[in-house]
Amino acid sequence: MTSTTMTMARALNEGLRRAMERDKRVLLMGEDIGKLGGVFRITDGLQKDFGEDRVIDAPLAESAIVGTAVGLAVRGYRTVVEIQFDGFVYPAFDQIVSQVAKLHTRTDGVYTMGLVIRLPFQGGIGAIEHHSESPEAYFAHTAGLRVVSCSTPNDAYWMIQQSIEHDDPIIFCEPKSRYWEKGEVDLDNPPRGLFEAEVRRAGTDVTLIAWGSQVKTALRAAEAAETEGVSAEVIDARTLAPFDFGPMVASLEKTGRLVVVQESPKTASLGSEIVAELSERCFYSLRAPGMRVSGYHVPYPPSRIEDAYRPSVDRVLDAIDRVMGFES
Amino acid sequence: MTSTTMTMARALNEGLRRAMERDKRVLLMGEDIGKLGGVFRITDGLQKDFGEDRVIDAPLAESAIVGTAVGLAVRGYRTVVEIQFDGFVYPAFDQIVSQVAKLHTRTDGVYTMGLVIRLPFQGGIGAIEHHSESPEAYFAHTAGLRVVSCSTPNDAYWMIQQSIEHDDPIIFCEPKSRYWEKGEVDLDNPPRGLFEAEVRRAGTDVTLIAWGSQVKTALRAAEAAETEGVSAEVIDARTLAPFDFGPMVASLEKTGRLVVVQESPKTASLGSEIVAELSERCFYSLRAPGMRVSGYHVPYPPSRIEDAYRPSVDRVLDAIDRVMGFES
Amino acid sequence: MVGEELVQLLTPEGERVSHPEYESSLSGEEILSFYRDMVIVRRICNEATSLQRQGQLALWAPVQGQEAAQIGAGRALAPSDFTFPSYREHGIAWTRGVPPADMLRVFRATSTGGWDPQKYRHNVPTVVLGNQALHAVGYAMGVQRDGAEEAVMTFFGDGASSQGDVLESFVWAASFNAPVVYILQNNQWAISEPSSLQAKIPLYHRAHGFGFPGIRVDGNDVLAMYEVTRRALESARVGGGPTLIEAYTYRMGAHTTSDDPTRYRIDAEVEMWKHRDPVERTKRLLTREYKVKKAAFETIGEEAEAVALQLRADVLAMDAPDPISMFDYAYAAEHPLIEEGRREMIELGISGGPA
Amino acid sequence: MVGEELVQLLTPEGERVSHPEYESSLSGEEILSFYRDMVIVRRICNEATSLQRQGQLALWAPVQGQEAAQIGAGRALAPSDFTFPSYREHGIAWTRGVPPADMLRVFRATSTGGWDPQKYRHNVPTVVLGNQALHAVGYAMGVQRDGAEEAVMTFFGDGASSQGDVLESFVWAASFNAPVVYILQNNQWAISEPSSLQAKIPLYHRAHGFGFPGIRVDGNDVLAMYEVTRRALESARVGGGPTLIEAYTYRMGAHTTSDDPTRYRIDAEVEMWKHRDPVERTKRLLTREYKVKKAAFETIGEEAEAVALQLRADVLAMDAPDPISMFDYAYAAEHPLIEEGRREMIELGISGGPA
Ligand SMILES: Cc1ncc(C[n+]2csc(CCOP(=O)(O)OP(=O)(O)O)c2C)c(N)n1
Ligand SMILES: Cc1ncc(C[n+]2csc(CCOP(=O)(O)OP(=O)(O)O)c2C)c(N)n1
Ligand SMILES: [Mg+2]
Ligand SMILES: [Mg+2]
Repeated sequence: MTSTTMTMARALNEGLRRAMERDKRVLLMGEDIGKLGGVFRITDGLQKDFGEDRVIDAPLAESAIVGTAVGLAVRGYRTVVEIQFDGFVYPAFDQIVSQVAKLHTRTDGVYTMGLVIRLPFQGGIGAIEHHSESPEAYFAHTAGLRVVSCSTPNDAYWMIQQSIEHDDPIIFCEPKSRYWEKGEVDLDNPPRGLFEAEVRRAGTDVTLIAWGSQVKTALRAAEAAETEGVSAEVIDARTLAPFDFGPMVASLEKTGRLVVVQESPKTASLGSEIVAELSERCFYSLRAPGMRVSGYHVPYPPSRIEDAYRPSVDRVLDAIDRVMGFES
Repeated sequence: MTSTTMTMARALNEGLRRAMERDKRVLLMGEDIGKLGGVFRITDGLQKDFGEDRVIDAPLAESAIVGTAVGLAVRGYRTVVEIQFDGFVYPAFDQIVSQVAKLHTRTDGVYTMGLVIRLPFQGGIGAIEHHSESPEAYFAHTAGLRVVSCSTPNDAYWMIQQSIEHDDPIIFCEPKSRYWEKGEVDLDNPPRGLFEAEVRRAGTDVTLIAWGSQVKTALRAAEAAETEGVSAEVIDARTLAPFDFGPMVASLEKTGRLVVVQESPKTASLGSEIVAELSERCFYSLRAPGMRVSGYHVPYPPSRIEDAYRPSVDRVLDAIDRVMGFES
Repeated sequence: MVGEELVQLLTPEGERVSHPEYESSLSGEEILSFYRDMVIVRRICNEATSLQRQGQLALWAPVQGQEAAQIGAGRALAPSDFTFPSYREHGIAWTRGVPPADMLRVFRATSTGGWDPQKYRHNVPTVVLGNQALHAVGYAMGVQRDGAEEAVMTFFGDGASSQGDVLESFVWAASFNAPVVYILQNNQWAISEPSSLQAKIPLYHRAHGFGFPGIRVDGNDVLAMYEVTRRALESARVGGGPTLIEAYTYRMGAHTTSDDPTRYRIDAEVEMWKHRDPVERTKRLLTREYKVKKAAFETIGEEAEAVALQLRADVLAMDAPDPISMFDYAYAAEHPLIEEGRREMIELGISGGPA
Repeated sequence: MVGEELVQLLTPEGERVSHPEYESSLSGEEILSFYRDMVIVRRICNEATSLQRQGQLALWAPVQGQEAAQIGAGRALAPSDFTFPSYREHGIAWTRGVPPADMLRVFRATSTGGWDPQKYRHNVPTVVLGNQALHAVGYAMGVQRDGAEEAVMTFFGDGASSQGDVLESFVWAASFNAPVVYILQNNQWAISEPSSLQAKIPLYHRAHGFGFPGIRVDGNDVLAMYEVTRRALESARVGGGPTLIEAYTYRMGAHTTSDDPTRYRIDAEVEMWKHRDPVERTKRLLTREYKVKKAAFETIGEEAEAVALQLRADVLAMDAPDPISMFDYAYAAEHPLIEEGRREMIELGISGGPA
């Protein structure tokens, strides 16, 4: 096994490179992804190596970026689109919902929308407005799409390749605040399938479910809880649509207590989905209602106070306390 | 009390007329809303009576319709926007999410986004694609917006007026399949506040929650259940964001069983929200997990088979059976 | 209407006129075959309208009046070209070989597509105004990458010309010099809105502002439509970049069968346009210049009847699909919610199971 | 760069040139006051850059190089006009009276707005490219309905010119003859993308395709910017409709302090543009033609220093808001989730409660 340490940004870059080497019909398209390598440098060096025809600097129009990727898909290309920041995906929302999600159905399967929309998402980098959003629920709610998120360099490396190979359109959510954190990457074998959740930490008293940057928050909360005698299991959802409920159910059958940690607002969120679905699947196991630790129901605040908006270890611990204390 | 019978379409028309008479800064804008009176004739005659300056036929561009309404709001106008069909709101999604929902915050409250976006929604009229969608969850998930839906002519008449008077931006969902059904309208007194749910049918065994066109489905299911000895309470949510959980909690404390009926897909839907929130608020009252009867997780199908996609009385009854049988 | 800025080769009276840049390259036989296409498309349209009135279709979007715009443009296509229509391109579909019954599947509400777009190199209809313009540019970028000598054609109306997607596609087509030919059918109306609401100057000018040619053509003149389109396609195929062709035409019928045009337009306007009818003027030319006989026209009329008859039979035989088919192509790969939906539908007895 | 199509009244060398349509109406005193504005804005910009380097700002978007474009346009505004900026309009904000410290609130990440837009008749920044263009048209439609003689100005870059919202706004401005003046600052770059990616022909041509005037102005020439803008505003106020002004200029600095322009552009280009500096050329004119003395320039320099000093002090005094303030203006009316959030924040001890 060849294994090496790299940042998530680098892992994504290497994963894209491998996918492009493997399949000539893989293209990259987005704003500033050429010479600049993207504002996060995820595509660094790829235009130099694969040419301007395969790594396309796009005029500044997100609807056009996604819309032309649809046309390229009809022609048989697989385009990996980079949306510069989460908050700039909305001009493309119509193309995503009305075309990307539906053209496979509309053509009775003649066209596959094998396109990947990369979305640096979530907050935590001290950015200005529109650069810290968590729009995953919009896409998960949309039939015809799939949504995944990586939380480690190894997952980033493999999941981007698996997404590109997959025939359904995928919204690929990258936790931008974790781009520069390092981790081991196994260059030979994928850790698991693209649509599988992973237990990141075993525990017996409470199940924490998170994705993207919040996996780390959940893990730190679990460590803190340990010191208070509470054993928390942490599940990295990885696939957000569809969810891989199997490991979640297995965990809840053991712990009976559920806390979901997410950055988006709570209403009609993925957290709502998990709580609703697991309250059905684990009705008899649940010893307390599932709790959601979420962003507040306000526009993302100025980043000087974003730490109070985003789930913190304290807020997760508070939710753990609440589910632990529920039966008393 | 002056009361009269009219269709929901007519009630909306009269409500708009009253709002325009009362406040000269109320404008209407949308595609074909002038001479044609809108494809559903909701604005019939209003351009003739209020002039082209107040009832504005818009060039065909939804982002522009909403974006200019934002500018008009900055200037102090209150614009009621008509989106021709649910499936055509997505080109305006960016303006709605990035501007309509946030400009009040961004200006520290200097500008109120007193605009109402009317959205004929849900299916059931045998239409072609994009004319039958239920996008309410996208908007409910968005902090800064409010979402309401009417299910009777009386509510339509009053809720549209209340929405126009309200200072926050409101997505006003109109169940297009009910436009032509008649009902009593009290021209003097509003039935209740805009942000209040209403119990449409009292019952003791199970609580059905629905909105828009599905209120009728729920009521019919309740009647059918009655014949099988099950007493169902039906709550018309009316306000979808924020939800008025009070009456829902009160009902569940009585029935202990919950079925939500909605047309949108299930994942990260309003149904998920209701089930998640009520499973928290009513943990000890719930005798069965909350169930969601939803549209399937597929693009809205050709309308010849839409009845199999939309919640039917049968599907609601099946869910009632499941929650009733849960403890056995 | 006729002016320097409008390319016309055939007057409403069926007389040829010369144009400094374009002349007709068509033989009498070819013109007759164009005429035939127009007659058949009109007949298909009328049959569809009556099928709708009889409750056999949920809706119909008539193409009457726009036959020359579509047959002229469609006949200029090479088989390897690719087309991205909106919802009213029945004439284009016909030139691409789409079976008439397939054109009606969307309107019978038994499908959201209707035909195999790869087989006919003609995408299924796009209903959200303007979306298709970007698909065409993207596809054209693929053509460029494949080094193929192919052109891409896309269609939108005077109303849709205001949509951001159409306008962004102009930016992209210009920027990438994409082999795209835009056919803007300015049929004067977007449901109840006159084209003057979308633009204060002729729409073909838009292209100039983005740096590529825009041309206004008499859209009721099949000779002019053909020549202008042919040249634009040829240019596109060899790296000449995009062209916008504004087909100046008229929607003779209602927007759709749900529409009531008497609410917003006057009879006199419709009457005026009747005199510019695309089918009639072609017939006049054929009669006078090519001495085509009544019998030949009658043969075509009979052919059209046969098409209509077959269409009716095909449509009546078109059943609602099994509801469970809604799960077939939602995803290309396995999906738990699809399994769940199928299971529920079978349990509820709504379907007997997948075919 | 200079050509028939570019309106220029002052050369990079500080010499006047005549133009067939425009001539400068400014007195020496006025030009000196424009110069003063440019110097102060540049000083503010430099101070902000160093504040960012010192960790006092999260980000800064330098305006250096674009001072003439903004001061020329901004000084042409009447107090009753209204402006919708993007994120780099610090010069415009200055002409509207926005306190420099307020301009930096967004960049210190203590606010998403920064000032009272109604007080200064200058909206807070719009970060999503192009959104503001539609707001301007909507506001202008309100001006029309009020029967007011006011104009609306909005700003976007060469990159943003590709966005659907900007292009749709052109449709609307033309259709409603809205009193809008568009200032397109073509500073040659959209982050790393050259303006040639957004358009193959000069950007001001776009307007012509929509049916209203588009003019390219030397954006580093404050005299030309002022005259062209003034005339466009006057026309808009009296029903003359929209105008697109392309200010041909250059972003001398990085896109933002997060950007590294050495990755995508060569020094020689920056050097070339240094010779076209807007501040220097105005100074040359003032020196030669109006005999403005060194002392006067020094006074302005001192004034700029004072502004910078005050700015620094104000910024350093700018604390992070109490987190609970995030609930203050999410909604205008009561909202249960806001109450819930406030309660939770207080319970968790994150905030002591609303101010
Ligand atoms: C984005 C969007 N908005 C609204 C509609 C509803 N709609 C369908 S056709 C139409 C008018 C289109 O007019 P035009 O583009 O001129 O084409 P025509 O129907 O005249 O062929 C409208 C408003 C739609 N399909 N898509
Ligand atoms: C819709 C949207 N997409 C992407 C971005 C990210 N972004 C911010 S500035 C910028 C470049 C803008 O260039 P230009 O319009 O030329 O303005 P300039 O920065 O040169 O003043 C980009 C891509 C954004 N703010 N909004
Ligand atoms: Mg039209
Ligand atoms: Mg720029």
